[in-house]
Amino acid sequence: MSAVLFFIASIGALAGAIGVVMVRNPFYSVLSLVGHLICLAALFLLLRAEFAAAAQVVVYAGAVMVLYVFVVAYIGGQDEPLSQVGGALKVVGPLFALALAVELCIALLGTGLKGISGKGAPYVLGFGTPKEIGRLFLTSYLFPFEVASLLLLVAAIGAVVLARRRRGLPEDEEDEPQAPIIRPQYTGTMAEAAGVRPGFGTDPAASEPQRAATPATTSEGGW
Amino acid sequence: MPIGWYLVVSALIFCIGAAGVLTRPNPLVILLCLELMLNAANLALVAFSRMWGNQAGQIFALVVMVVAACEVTVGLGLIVAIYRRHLAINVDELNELRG
Amino acid sequence: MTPLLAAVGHIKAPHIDWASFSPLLALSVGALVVLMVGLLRPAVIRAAVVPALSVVTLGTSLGLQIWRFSHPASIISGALRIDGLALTLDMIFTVAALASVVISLRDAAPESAGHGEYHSLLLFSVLGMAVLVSAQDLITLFLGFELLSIPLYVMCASEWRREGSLESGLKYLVIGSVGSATLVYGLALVYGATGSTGFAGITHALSTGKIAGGLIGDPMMLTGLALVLVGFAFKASVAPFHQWTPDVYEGAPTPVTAFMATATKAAAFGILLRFFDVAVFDLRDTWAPALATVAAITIVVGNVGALGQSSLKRLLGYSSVAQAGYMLSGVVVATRLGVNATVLYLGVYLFMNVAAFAVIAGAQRERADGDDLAGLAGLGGRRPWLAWPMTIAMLALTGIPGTVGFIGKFQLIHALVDGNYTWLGIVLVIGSMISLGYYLRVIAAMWMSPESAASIPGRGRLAPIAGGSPEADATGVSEPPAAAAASPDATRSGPGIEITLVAVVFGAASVFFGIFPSPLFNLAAHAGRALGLH
Amino acid sequence: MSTTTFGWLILLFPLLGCVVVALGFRVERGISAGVIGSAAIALSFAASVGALISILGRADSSRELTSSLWNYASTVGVDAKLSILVDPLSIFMALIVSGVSTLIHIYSIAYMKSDRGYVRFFSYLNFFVFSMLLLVMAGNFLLLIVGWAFVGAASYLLISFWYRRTTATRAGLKAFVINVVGDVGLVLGTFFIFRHTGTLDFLKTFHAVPHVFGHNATDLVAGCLLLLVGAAAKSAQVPLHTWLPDAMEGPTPVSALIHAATMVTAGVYLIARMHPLFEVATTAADVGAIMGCATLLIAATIAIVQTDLKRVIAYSTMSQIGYMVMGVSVGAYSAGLFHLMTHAFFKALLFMAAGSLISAMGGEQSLDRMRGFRRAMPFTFICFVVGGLALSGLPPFSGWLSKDDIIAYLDHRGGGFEILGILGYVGALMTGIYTFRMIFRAFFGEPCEEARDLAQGHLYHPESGFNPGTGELEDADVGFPGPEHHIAERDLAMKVPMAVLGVLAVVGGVLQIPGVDAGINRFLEPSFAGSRLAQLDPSTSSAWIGLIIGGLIGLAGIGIAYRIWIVAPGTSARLQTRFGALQTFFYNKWYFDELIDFAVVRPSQWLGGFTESVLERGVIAGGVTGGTLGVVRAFSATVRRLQTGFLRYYAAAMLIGVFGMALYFLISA
Amino acid sequence: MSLSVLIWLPLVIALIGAVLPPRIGPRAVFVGSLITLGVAISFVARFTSGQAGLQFVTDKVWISALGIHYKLGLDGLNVALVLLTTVIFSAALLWASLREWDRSRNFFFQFGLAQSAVLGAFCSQDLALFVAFFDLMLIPFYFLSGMWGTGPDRVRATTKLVVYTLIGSFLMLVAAIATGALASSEHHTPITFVISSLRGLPLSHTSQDWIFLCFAAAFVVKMPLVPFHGWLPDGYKAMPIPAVAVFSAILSKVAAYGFLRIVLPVFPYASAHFQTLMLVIALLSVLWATLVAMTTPDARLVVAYSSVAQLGFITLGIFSLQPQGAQGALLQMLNHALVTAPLFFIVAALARRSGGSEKLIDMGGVAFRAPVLASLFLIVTLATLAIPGSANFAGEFLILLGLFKAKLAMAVIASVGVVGAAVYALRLFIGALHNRVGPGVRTADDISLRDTVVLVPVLLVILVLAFYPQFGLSRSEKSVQSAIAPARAQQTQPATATAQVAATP
Repeated sequence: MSAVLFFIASIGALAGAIGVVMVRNPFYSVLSLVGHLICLAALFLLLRAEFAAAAQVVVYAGAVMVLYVFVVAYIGGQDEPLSQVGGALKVVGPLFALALAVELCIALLGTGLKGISGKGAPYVLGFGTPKEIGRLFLTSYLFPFEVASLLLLVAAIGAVVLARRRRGLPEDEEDEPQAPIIRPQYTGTMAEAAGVRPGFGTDPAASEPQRAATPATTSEGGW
Repeated sequence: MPIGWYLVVSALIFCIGAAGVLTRPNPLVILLCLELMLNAANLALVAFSRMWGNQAGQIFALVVMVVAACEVTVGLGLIVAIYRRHLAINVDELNELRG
Repeated sequence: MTPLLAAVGHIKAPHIDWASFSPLLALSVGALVVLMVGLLRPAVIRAAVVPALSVVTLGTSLGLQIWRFSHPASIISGALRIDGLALTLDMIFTVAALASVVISLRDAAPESAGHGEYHSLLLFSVLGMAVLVSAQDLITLFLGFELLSIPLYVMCASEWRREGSLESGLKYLVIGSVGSATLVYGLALVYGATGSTGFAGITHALSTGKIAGGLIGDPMMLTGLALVLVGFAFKASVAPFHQWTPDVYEGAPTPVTAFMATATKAAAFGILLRFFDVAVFDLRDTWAPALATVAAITIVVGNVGALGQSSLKRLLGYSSVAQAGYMLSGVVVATRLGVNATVLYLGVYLFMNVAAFAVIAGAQRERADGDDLAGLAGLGGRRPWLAWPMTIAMLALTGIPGTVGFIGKFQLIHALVDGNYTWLGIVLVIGSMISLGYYLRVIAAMWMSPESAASIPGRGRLAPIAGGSPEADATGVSEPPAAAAASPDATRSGPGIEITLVAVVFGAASVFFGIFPSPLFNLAAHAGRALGLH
Repeated sequence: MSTTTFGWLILLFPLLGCVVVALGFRVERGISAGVIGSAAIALSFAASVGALISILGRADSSRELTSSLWNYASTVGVDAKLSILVDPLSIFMALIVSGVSTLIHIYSIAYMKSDRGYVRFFSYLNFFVFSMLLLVMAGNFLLLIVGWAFVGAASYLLISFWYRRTTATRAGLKAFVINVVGDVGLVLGTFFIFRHTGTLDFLKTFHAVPHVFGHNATDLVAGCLLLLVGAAAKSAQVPLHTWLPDAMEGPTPVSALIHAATMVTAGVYLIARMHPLFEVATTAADVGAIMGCATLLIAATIAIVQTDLKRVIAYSTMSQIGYMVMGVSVGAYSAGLFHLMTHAFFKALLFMAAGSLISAMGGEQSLDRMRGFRRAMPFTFICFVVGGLALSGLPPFSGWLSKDDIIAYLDHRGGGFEILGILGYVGALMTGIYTFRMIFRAFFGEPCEEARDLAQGHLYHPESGFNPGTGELEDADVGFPGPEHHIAERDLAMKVPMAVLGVLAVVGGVLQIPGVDAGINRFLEPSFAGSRLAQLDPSTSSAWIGLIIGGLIGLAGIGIAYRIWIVAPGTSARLQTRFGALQTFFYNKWYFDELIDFAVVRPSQWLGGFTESVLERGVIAGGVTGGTLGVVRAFSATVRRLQTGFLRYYAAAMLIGVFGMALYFLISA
Repeated sequence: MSLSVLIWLPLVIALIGAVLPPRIGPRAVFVGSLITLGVAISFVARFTSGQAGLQFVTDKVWISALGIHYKLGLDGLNVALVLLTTVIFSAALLWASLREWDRSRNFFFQFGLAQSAVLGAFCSQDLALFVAFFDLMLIPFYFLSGMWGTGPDRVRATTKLVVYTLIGSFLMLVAAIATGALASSEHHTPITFVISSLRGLPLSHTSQDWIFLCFAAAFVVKMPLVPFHGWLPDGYKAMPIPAVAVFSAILSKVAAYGFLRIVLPVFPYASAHFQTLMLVIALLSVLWATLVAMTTPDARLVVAYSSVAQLGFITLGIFSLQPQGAQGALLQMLNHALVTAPLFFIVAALARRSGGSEKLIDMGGVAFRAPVLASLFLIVTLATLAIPGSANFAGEFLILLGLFKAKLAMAVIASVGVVGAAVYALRLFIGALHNRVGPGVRTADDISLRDTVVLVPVLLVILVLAFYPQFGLSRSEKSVQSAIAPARAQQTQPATATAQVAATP
């Protein structure tokens, strides 16, 4: 029974993972990940990690993925264009991943640990239950628990700093004047040296009006 | 099922995630792939936890979930900021810094 | 309600040694206070009180670190070990953060990110570093690792008006997350192989061997080690995991780069020392050659990469890669001397790099191309108080006697020779030879070339732009931006007294400790003793 | 005053003279510099005489005196003190050097009067005399080498005295470099000897040599041969002689000083001084004798065909030095030194006369242009003839007694040395020919234009100065004897020294006449006391037989010259067409210059160019420096190209790193 | 008075000079250098000859963790060199203080730093301290050359110079640390870098070999010897005259001194082992540099390459491993310094007359109008070509004698260099002063007073030394013998070993 469940769940998890990678539309990628996470939760359950499984479904597949969906919706979940660079990576990347997988499997299965071929340690009552986990979090792992809370706070601050709405801006026409690094010509920026993408102000004539225009725009914007 | 099988699955998920990071130019999807890699680690942790009969692995897995959430939050915040700056949501076009 | 209380009742909370914990506590409390104060409305509070509070926090923490210096302790269920190594490195983080706070006093980054947020992130990052280097447990380690990284991702991108800043933030985030994922997978394997998340447990498992034949040659353990190594190496900018470094250093706001370059590196090496030289010391015969090879590659790659750069921050990014290679060699030998040398070099590195980055920040205030070599032309004549610290910093990074850099290299090579890694010592000096090619260019630009004609007014203190910072939003119509742009000291301000001060202090320290290095040696020796190596 | 004090004084005066003249260059007007310089040398001569008297008052056995002032470079087993050796040999040399030099100085007072480098000239001249005296007074090898090299330096300065002439500077450089070769030979020779004796001091060395060296010991022979290199370079012996003819670029008094009294005799002195060594290293001595013989013949053949008046005399000097070297090499020390003395007299005389003649010609030195000066310059003519007769070895002139003394000794010594003696006679014949070729061509026959002018009381003035060597316009700025001529007929300061020398050339031989007296021999005896060869004196009768043969041969030489250039004036042209190849060969000085040029100068120039352009620029700057730089740069470019700025590449690099790292750990597992 | 006073005085004076107004600062620095000179003289006067040990020792622990001492001392090896350093620096500073310099306070500060570093290198008796001073002394020259140098390419050239020489120095750093570390581990003693202690702790042969090569790399690059002289032509061309004079005169000597002070006593086995290698390199330098000096069209480079040749001779003397050779080398260090510095000043004076050009082809013919200059130049030229009678010859004589005793054939080949020296020295003299007036010559006035006051004192020293070279020898005799004794013992050991074998049956 558990074997069947294992196979179903793991095939689901792998399929979800592949879906995340292969699907062109980010929206479907997110949905695919949700599927993957739920299958993973099933695997957790098989491994007697009840609390982890629950957290996985509730917090992860639930809350975090919703955030994803919102962002995808915000920036538009269009299909990504065919990339002009990194063509080689499209082929080589998966091959590498495959090689790495083989390597990891050799490492995991080649170990001398006997437990690897067993079904795990004898089941102890309460293993993986919220109560046990909670107790650990308040005793042995009190410090990580507290730090994790700080970490979440940091992430929240970070999100605020990065994505906070700037007041008075029309939503779609936000065009912040950036403070450009106007470099005189031939100062040897790498972009210039590479000749691929001339940076700002490589042409002084072109950059001059832009500079002059910058304060004017800001004052007229009436922010 | 022997623990080894779980570990193999986790290794495969890890590598699928890695392949995704390498092949997808959309930062959103890259973040998703990173989630995959972290989840692979979670699976391994939970499996080991079961193997040793030791709940530290589960604690670790929960911590990793927290971390994953934090990374996602910040990552999405960055993507939004980039979007607001009207820059392409494409890591292949963010290469002013190089050399 | 009652069952819950009952449940809580029979959980015995671990004993907390508040005294030993106080340096960390000060940081976290300070960070929260700074965050809260940053929400207050008056602009002066944000621009002046917040940095002041940050300084107070850091100063308090520093004082507490010094207080606890000779009282090593394991606290909170053995999650942390506050010992000589941790405290020495904590001092480095704190000093780096102090310098960064001072440099960013009038910088664009805190204004666009919001002072409270910016400074609390900085403090949280310091806290993360402190947690990381004190960690005695894989979980704490990972959390510390993330607590130091995530604020930095945000801070890199905090100057969100600049494309480069955002780009660097995203790059750092993605590559950093790949590194984290690798690390955590590696930690999982280590946990799987040893069945323990505590360092003591790992060491015990390695030495006793819970399975037949021991874990010394176990593929799972070793692969886990490899992945962990990659995670740390990424953070320490070790080649081939260094590629984010130049890009992020260049793109990030200069005060953040200064902090990142010095403190992050110290944190990464702190945990490298703890993990490799203590937890998995028994596998030394396996990892040492790998680490040595990686160190050699890093030294060469970092130094040759820096050669043709024109952006100073990028140049210093590559240079930091090279320096990481130097320091890694101290880890390789896995002797007390090696630990001493690495810690010493971390301290030394702090002085040299903060001086250099402070000068860059100053130059950027003055000219928009202050980060560029061409922008430094004629600095010697124009701003000797910036040019001299930069010169000293460059000479020190090269390893010229009379500066701390010489002392640092001396001790590293000593450790290498002593640990039978003389060849790595030779690679180290070959790297130093190559490094002359770019450090001297910086000096030459300052002293030996005339000021370039096209001088561009610097960013100076940016006029508040709506949406750019909370106070602009709050006051609605504050001062007209045009007027701010017109006032001369706003557009073409000097480098600022505080930046000059930082540059001069750290430059002078680079010389002073180069001539009287004994305090540094004592600190490093303290750190070395903490690990109990031979 | 003690003898050694005189010895130091001999050295002090010229040095003082040199310094005083040089330092006072701004205040010395007129001939004051010349007077000071001459007085210094005269004082030195007086000191020499004082030393002579003082040493004659001592017993024979105590006539070798050393005196040292301070440690010069004494360290770790090297005993180099600032010490002089005063013995009959050094006093003899000092007398000749200071005496003849005094006369030359006096001559120069007038001769150089119109030269704008007057002060410099006397300073150099004094320095030269100081150097030469240092050379002969030196009491150890190191000081000998010092004197040796100073002489070379002084000769360089004097040869390129008119330094705006490229020919002069080139000749000076050549002289100096060849002299340095000699110095090096001397140094290395010293090393060979020092290695075994462990001392640089002469007397100690001489005492040690018979004990530490076996007969013809390899190191000693090598050392002596290297000393011979030094001697050859200084005394213009084949093959290191090529500088001497070129040295005629210097003012005529310089030629007189270098080629008569001082510099070139240094080699002879050296061999005589080192006789205890050479007598043990007989092979080296034989080489010296053969070298001398070869030089005397080669130089004589060249002298016969040269047309430059001073060069003829120069080659004759070489030839005569050849006699001396031959003499002192085989053991005829007193004879060789005797010839050295008489040669100093008559050769100085000849040069002075030639200088006078050249002045009259307005700087022209070619014999082809001179003719018939007999009536216009009677005093010069007489001096020239006296010198010529002495040189040719005609009885009863001094040269006759001295030169044939050497040959007589050769014949007497036997053992194959007779061959050298016979060759010496061949040389004597040629000496007669070339000497009187010169006299007959310059003084006899129809007077040339300049001679006619002079006879009428005018002086010929050349239109503008051209360098006779290159034909380029002279740079008149620095001055030459210039349009104002100084000829013996008009300047008492020139006439007096010439007269004195003329007398000495005639009567100088009385010091040593076989069977009558042996003044030189007896005086020098203490210096050669330990010598086996010095005791080997030819009997009076055999000496006289040799003298008579020599006199006859000299006469024959003069006769031949008379036949060719007076009786049948076209003969020389006929001979030239008949022996054209030989004449060209001789005229081109046996192609020694070309040989050296080909074998030494060109290769080193080529090598220099090669080193500079190929090795220096190509290998060092291009290869080593540039190559290293190139590798580093290429590496740098690679690293920076890999830094594409694309996030996904970075991630890929990282995963490759993960893969590699894991692979390594797996393999080591 | 301790040696620290001597070492740090120049730096202190330079710092004082840097705060004085630009008009009097330079002069103050020059006067200060005279004070330093006086201090040096007082040390030389109080120095007791005839003993090998150190005198005026200052010994303090500098870095206790590493066993590094701040140990200074004078013995026969360095006493004369210290005096020499102060003399040459005074001359260079006098030369410099009589001219106008842009940013002059910085200029003189760099000079003071350089002097302190050089004196420190000469006096230090601790390996690590020596290495520190050795590297440090280069840095002021980077600034001097880059900021006040000549030619458009000066920054590149001076970078090349610094990189080249620091490459050697860094290798030496490794070697020095290895010396201390290995000596302590091989003999189980606490780590020390004090040279006298290290002499008592000989390293294993393999360690000595590679350490020797690293030290040698540092020293031969600094001197420089062929083929490690790639920085020389450009570097010398780029430096301002007082800097190049000091660099060529003094800094190259520190390297040669390093052989005597450190390499021979501390690594005797390797010194004997690599004797032939070092001699071949030195010989190659002599011949190569001589050939280039004979051909190069640039007056300054003639002097530069002549230095290379001279340092080749010095190295020959040192690695003859004979007391005479080493003594000669030490004497020659003094002589060469005293000769080469005035030569650079003279080249500058000549270049001023030929419109700034330092090409020989532009010079010539000024001797007549400039008799004093010509006379001074003549004396220097003759000393340069080591005419017997000059102290240079005494040095060369001893060097060749030592070499002759060690390797006869090499002495013979080396003597070719003596002849070559005559050629290039006279070529320079003739080309600059004689022959026709050069096409570039603008003025032919005689030497100016400000050149005279620099040249004449130095020339007087040359002349005095010519009469009394013993000055440079008597103090050093014992120290030199003690310095080379270990290496000599290594050399003779095989011989005695075989002798013992022969004697036992």
